[in-house]
Amino acid sequence: MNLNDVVAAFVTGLTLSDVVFIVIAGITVLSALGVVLARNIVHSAVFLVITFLGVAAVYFQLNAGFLGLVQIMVYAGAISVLMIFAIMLVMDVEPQETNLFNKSVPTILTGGYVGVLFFAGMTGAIAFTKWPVSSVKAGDAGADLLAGLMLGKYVVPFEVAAILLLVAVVGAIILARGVEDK
Amino acid sequence: MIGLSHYLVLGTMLFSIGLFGVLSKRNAIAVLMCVELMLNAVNINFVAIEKFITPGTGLGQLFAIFVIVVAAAEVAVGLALVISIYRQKKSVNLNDFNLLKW
Amino acid sequence: MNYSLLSTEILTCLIGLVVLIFGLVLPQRGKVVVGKLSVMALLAVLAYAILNFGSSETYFGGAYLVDSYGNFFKILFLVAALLVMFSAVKYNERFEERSSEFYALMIFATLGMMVMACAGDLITIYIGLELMTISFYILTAYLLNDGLSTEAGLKYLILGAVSSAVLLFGMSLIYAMSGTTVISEIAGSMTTEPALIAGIVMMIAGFAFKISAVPFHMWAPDIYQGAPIPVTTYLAVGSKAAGFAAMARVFMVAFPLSQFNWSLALAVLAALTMIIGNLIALAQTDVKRLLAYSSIAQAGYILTGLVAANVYGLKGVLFYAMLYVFSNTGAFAVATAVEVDSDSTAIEAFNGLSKRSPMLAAVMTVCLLSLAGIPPLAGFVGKFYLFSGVIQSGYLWLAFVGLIMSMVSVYYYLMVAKAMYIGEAASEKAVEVGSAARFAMWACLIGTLAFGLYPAPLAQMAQFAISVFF
Amino acid sequence: MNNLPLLSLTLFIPIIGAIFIMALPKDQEKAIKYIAAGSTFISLVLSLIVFITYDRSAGGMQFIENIPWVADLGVSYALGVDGISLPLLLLTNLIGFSGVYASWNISPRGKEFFALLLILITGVMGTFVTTDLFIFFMFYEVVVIPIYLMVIMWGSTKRVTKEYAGMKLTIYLLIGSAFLLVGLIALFVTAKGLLGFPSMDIMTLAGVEFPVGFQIFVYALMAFGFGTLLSMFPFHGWSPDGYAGAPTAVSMIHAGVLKKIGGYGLIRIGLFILPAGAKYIAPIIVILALGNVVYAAFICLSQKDLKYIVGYSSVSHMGYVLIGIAALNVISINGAIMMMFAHGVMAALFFAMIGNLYEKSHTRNVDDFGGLAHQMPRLATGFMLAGLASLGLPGTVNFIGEFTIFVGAFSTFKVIAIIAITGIILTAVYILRTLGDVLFGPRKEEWDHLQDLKGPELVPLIVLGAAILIGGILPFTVMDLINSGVGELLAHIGSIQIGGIF
Amino acid sequence: MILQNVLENAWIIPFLPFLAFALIGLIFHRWPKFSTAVSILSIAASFVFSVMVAMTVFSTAEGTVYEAGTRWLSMPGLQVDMGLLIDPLTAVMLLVVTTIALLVQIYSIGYMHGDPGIASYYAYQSLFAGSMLGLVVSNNFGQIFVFWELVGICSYFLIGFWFGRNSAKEAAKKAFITNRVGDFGFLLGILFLQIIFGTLNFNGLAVEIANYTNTGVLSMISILLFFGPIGKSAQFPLHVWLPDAMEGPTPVSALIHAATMVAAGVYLIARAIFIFNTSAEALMVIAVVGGFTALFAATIAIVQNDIKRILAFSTLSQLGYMVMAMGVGVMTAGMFHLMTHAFFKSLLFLGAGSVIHAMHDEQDIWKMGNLSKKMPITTWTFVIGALALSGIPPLSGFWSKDEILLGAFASGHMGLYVLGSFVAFLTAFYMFRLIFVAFFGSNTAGEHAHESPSVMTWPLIILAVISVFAGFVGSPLMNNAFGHYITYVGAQHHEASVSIMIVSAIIALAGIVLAYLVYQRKLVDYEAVKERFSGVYNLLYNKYYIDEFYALLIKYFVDGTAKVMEWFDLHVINGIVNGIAIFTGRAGTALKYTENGQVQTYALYMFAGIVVLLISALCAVFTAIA
Repeated sequence: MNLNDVVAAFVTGLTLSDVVFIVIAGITVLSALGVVLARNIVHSAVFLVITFLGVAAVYFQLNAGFLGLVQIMVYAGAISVLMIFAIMLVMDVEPQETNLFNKSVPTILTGGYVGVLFFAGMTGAIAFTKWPVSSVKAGDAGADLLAGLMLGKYVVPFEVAAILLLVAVVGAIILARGVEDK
Repeated sequence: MIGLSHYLVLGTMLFSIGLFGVLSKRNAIAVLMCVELMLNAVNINFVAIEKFITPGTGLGQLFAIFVIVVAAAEVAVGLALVISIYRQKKSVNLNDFNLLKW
Repeated sequence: MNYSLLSTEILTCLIGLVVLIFGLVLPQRGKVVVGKLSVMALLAVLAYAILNFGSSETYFGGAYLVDSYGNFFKILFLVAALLVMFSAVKYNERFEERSSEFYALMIFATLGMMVMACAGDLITIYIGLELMTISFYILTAYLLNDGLSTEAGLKYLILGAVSSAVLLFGMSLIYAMSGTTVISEIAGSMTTEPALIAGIVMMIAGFAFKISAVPFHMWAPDIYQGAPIPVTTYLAVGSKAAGFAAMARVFMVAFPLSQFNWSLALAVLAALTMIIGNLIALAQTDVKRLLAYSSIAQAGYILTGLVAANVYGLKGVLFYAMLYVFSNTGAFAVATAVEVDSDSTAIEAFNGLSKRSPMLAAVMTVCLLSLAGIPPLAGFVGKFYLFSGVIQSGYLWLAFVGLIMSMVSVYYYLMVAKAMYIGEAASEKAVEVGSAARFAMWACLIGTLAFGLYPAPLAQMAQFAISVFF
Repeated sequence: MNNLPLLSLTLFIPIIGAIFIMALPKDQEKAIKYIAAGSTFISLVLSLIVFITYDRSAGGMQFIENIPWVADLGVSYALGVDGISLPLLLLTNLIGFSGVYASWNISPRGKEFFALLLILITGVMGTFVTTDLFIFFMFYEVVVIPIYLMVIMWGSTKRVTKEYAGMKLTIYLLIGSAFLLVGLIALFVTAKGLLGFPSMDIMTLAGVEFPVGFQIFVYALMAFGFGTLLSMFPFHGWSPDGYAGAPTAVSMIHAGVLKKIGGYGLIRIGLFILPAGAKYIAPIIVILALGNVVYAAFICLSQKDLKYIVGYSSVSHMGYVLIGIAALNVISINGAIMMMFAHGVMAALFFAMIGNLYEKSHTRNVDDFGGLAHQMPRLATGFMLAGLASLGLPGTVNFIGEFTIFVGAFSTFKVIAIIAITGIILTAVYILRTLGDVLFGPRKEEWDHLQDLKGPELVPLIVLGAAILIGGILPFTVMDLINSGVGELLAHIGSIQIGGIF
Repeated sequence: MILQNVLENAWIIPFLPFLAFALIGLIFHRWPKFSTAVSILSIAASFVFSVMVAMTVFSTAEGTVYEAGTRWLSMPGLQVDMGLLIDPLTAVMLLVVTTIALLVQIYSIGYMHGDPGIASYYAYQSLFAGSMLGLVVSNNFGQIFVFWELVGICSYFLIGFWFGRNSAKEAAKKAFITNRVGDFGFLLGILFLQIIFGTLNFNGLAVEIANYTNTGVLSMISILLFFGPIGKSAQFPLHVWLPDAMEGPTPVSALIHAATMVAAGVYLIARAIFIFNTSAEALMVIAVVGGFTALFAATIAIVQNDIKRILAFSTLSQLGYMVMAMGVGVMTAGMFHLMTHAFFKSLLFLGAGSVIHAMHDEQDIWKMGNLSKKMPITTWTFVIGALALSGIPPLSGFWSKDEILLGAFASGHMGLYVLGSFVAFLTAFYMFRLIFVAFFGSNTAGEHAHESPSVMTWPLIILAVISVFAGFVGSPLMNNAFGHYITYVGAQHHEASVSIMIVSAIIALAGIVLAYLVYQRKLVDYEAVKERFSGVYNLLYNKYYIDEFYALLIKYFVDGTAKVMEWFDLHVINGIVNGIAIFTGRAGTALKYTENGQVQTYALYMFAGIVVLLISALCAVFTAIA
């Protein structure tokens, strides 16, 4: 399937799930853009939450319900809150100028250019690839399956991830607490 | 007919947006947000790929979960860093952090 | 299945936890003791790892591999960690009550590296890598009231996170094309699909960031300069070696060259890395930063071994990685001592070092020359292996670039030597060095000389280690 | 009688001396000197024993030692000497021994100086006694760094700063060696392909039939690498500045033997392993060598600093060596090796004298001197001897070298040889001018305070002077030896017919 | 025992002086007396030996020839021996050299008395004699070249013996370098011989050349070889060193001019005559050069005022005679003249030395005068020498010079004959100009002069005697015994013709008479003549400005080139090297500023890298697919 077919698929009949996907995808992308473009960091944070929720919705649509929940809990829940806290802690200027673009315009332009190039190249790669799609139709891979993997084949990463979180916590505490300057 | 490639394109799009943000935003926290965007994009890839290529193995989701865990940890450390640097420089503006250069 | 072979990792992990816990409960005095104890324990682990060098086992359906290759790197990481800790004892005093956490984080970083080296699965690689990296984010910013350190930490975090995102994107595409994340199984389903190529390219980028190859090197100088010197040392020798360990395994096992000639891409990166690293190093005036650029260049040399992707090349990679631990740590150990002494690592701080403490000057000179690849020091033998491999696989031009640049590098290494030998010292009193640091320096000196004069044993180890690929 | 590893002893006794010296405390100036002198003396004696007991009728490699070192690189700690390397080994020890005495009054930091000096001597010796490519290259590069340190620590700043001189010398030689190393590695890898097993043994490699194109390529690299070391025009820039900046002993060893490693390498490695390449490149080398001889000789005419004069003159003399090597016949190569020996002794003596004079008068400018023969007759004798040797006077060993080279080169390329021979006139001119202006002419009062050579200062004059005269009056003592070696060489590469391509 | 087989042990002749040199140099140099004794004893022994050798050689009718050699420098394709070739030629040369060397050394006892450097003086003397003797007995070109150069360096040391004087320093340098120029050609000639014939041994070459036909090559070789004599025997373009060579002590001048240095060149031609004879062109060149030198030098000698200079130029012109003789094919005559000239020229120089000694280093003849009263022995021996030189029968010079003129005449070189005769006239003139002015002049400067000590006068007397009688051995009266013996390759002798003898005798007398009229009777005001032809006079007085020309050549050509090359080396070659270095450094500094501290710039570079890699890789793939 190549890009033309993609376009064609849009003009020809769209199933409901397709429409849903398009809607979700649209929301997600737009909110993501919002994150980037908003001049107020708080707005960005809000957009970010929306994006996370959109991604969660995508998961649901991909029959990854458990993951969707995790996404909502961890991202939309924990991380976003964390961000907001941080923002509150470091807010001292006018909210309107809290989230401006980089000073140097060339950086922004080249950055945009690079981003577009990346997108173009990657899309091309994706479009021209024959994906080894499997015909098997499987239902929602539930938490039990993942649990089995985590405690079975992937126990090492699992344990290491635990250590990683510990490290992160300790580190975050140390860094955030800081030391009294002498 | 929505297929794998659409999801991947979506992922790529999010990734690129996040990438653009990382390159262009001034506020350290915003940059962290954009990093999160990129990671989410990757997660979309994983989940979609599992759905379409290795259904029922849970591999992609597993990967995604690990990514989420790591992302959380990273955000925690990152924000701690931001706070700590803010404590010193009274600023979260990346343009101001250039003591180290050349 | 014989899980005893995992005990290296498990012990390391336990030591880390113990240090952490005791660090919380014990008073200030005790923490120092904890640090010392942890070092001793690590020594035991190292001994254990060396004893079990030969044994190998595959765990969890290839998700985790304990083989001679992994063991080699485990030993390497432990040696590096120990040398760094020894050389840093005096320096760490400035961490006061946080010193035990410092040790803990170092140990966890080591664990992450081990996992990377032994990982047989993309997920495992990723997690190990992140454990290592996140530990390093924290360690880099560990000088809390030092603006440079924190800034370095933030920069490292942002760039590191981005790079791991890139790596992940690549992994996702690989996973998509092969339907598996187990490295050894990926090889089977290799095609020349664009997406796969894109995946490989992005994985190259991801790893290239870890090993700080041009153009993904930009973070290294700043972070190396900003971070506490021990961390810098460990970043330079450990994190880089880990990157190579994982990268080599992935590319040698998962991506047969016949499918997509990634070695050409790597060759270009390697050439750029050697050239730019050395050229910029010429213009440095701060030894720490100079060593940062030099370590970028070194990464370029090691990368050539991977470009060669043959026996000599990979042997070179392992050999060089190991001797790099000794040489680079030696140089940094001296730099540490000097910074402790004069709170500066500017070249001027090294003036007249040979008069103040000849031993330090000697160690510095020898180690730097080894990095430059001057015989009879280890660096020469390493380069010989690397470039034998490179030429064998037909990249003559790369050999030219590498050797000429390594001769150019002599210039800035000798600049340091010059300062030490004819510079006018500010003070005549000797730089005081703790016994631990002294031990570390001797170890580095002897290692550098021994591997150069009698490379056979290390070469055989490397040979045995890479036998898993051929 | 080979049960005793003579070569290893010769090689490592200086190192042992160096270790002892490092162990000694700084203030033991005397002990340090004695150790240095003693160890070099032992090496000298040992190498003399080797020189005498070498079986010239048998020829070939003798005093062989061989210990496998790095299996997968085919490296083995292999020592051995033949007619080509033995004279140079002797030369090294002669100069090393006199070098110690020439720097008898070195200060400050005599400890470091003598330690480095001994390491340097070992490094140079190693290149001559080993028969293993890897070890050869190892020793070759070992010497570069000590020299740098010695130049910047004890060197002198005149037209250029010693830092500049040292760095220029070091980087120049290292860049040259980089090309060399590429060549060696390519050689090694290709040989491994052809042999099926890795080997660094020169003789084994010499047995390999490399494709001609490859030979040319690698020999070109070597010609550049070794040529740089041999200060082949136009890559000679390091040499005058380097010698000018270096302390006496370093100038002696550098001009005396270190340079010769280039010529030795070209013969031992270039000719043995890559005869076809050598044949192809020879004409180019000869043209450049012409540059050395005439161009450098002319420059000598306009120099005022004694060290620069000798520096450029050594460039000029190396031209003869290159011509001898490039002429590719038994006579010319004999001559080349003899010339290397001869020039080594001569240059060392010259630098020893200059160093001594500079140490006392703190100037090296010809115009400052005059009539020194009044105050310092012994020094004048030394200068005279070196000068006459340098202009190839019969009775000095240099004549033997030059004459032989001329005969050899003349049979291969007439015109070039003729142009090269004009060098003897130019040499006479600048040498006699310099000596005349320094030693002769009216007495100058300002130098009346200068002490003539005495005590240790005489050792270089005696040792090197004796070598010059003995070699010149009884040439067969050395030449037969060389010939035995070169005979082997030519027998080995007999396949290519003699002479460059014309 | 030695006496039995003299020839086998003839190597002792050169060896002894070398031994003396070594002994003095290493041991005796602290004790001048010892040194003197050692040196003189050694040369005396050599002299005795030479006599014995000569006796042995001439014992047979045609003269015995002995050759031997020991391997010195040898390798496949090149063999240089240290050898002995004893034949009449050698024998004569040995006699001449040892005799004069001995006398000169004895004479020096007086002349050098009180000089601080006596020891080294005698050391050099011994070395000089030894080298010359070694050259004489050589049996191959390699050996000859070796001793040839040694002779050169000895002259360097002796001319520059009083190195305190800048003039001496310069003269010595000039002598050696000028010789080097000659040796350059000589060496080339030797190399050609080696390459073409594969041997340097005279007998070997004689055989080879006998059946070698390419005369072109032979002419080239001959002319190249002739460069050597041009330098050593101070023939025309390279004569400049000889007049300056008198900066050395006068005995040294005697030695150089008579026995050792300059004789070597002529001897070489004689030795290698078998090569020169193969090429008429070469012989012609030699003859012309010789003749020209003879005339050229004689003209200069007329106007010189320095007693030693006059003698020096006369030597030049006499050497011209000898070379010319070789050229016109009467080698024997050349050698004959070499011998006789050796005796009377050394006599003249020693006499001059005695005068200078007496006049306290005054050398200008116009500041002398009327010495005949004060120092009779010197005067009369000097006159004898002058007569011999001028070729007044029956003194030795007459016979030898006559042989040469005869040769030139008989071999049809009419021009050279006339030239030679004219030179003979000039010779007589300037010699007696010298004598009349210096010894019989009215100038009373020589009042306080006094006769030299006997150690100096005896050699004069001995030499005077020899100068008188030495000629007879070669004279028709003894039907050219000399010529018969010396022949190296067949007799070259023309029937003596009385007419020529008479002519040359008359010419010589004419010269003397003219000198007498002008300088004694003062019939002509020579000052006026000088004024009249001041142009010519200056030209002659300044030796045709040849030295000045060479000086300019060196200054502007040689040193100029040197300066240019130095500039090139400093600014081009070093410039390039430094340029590369600087460029590298600058590049580093420039690249350094990409690290601008902005984390986002870093990220930008990263992604730029990724994108480039990605797109190029994809392009590669797509092209591969398409």
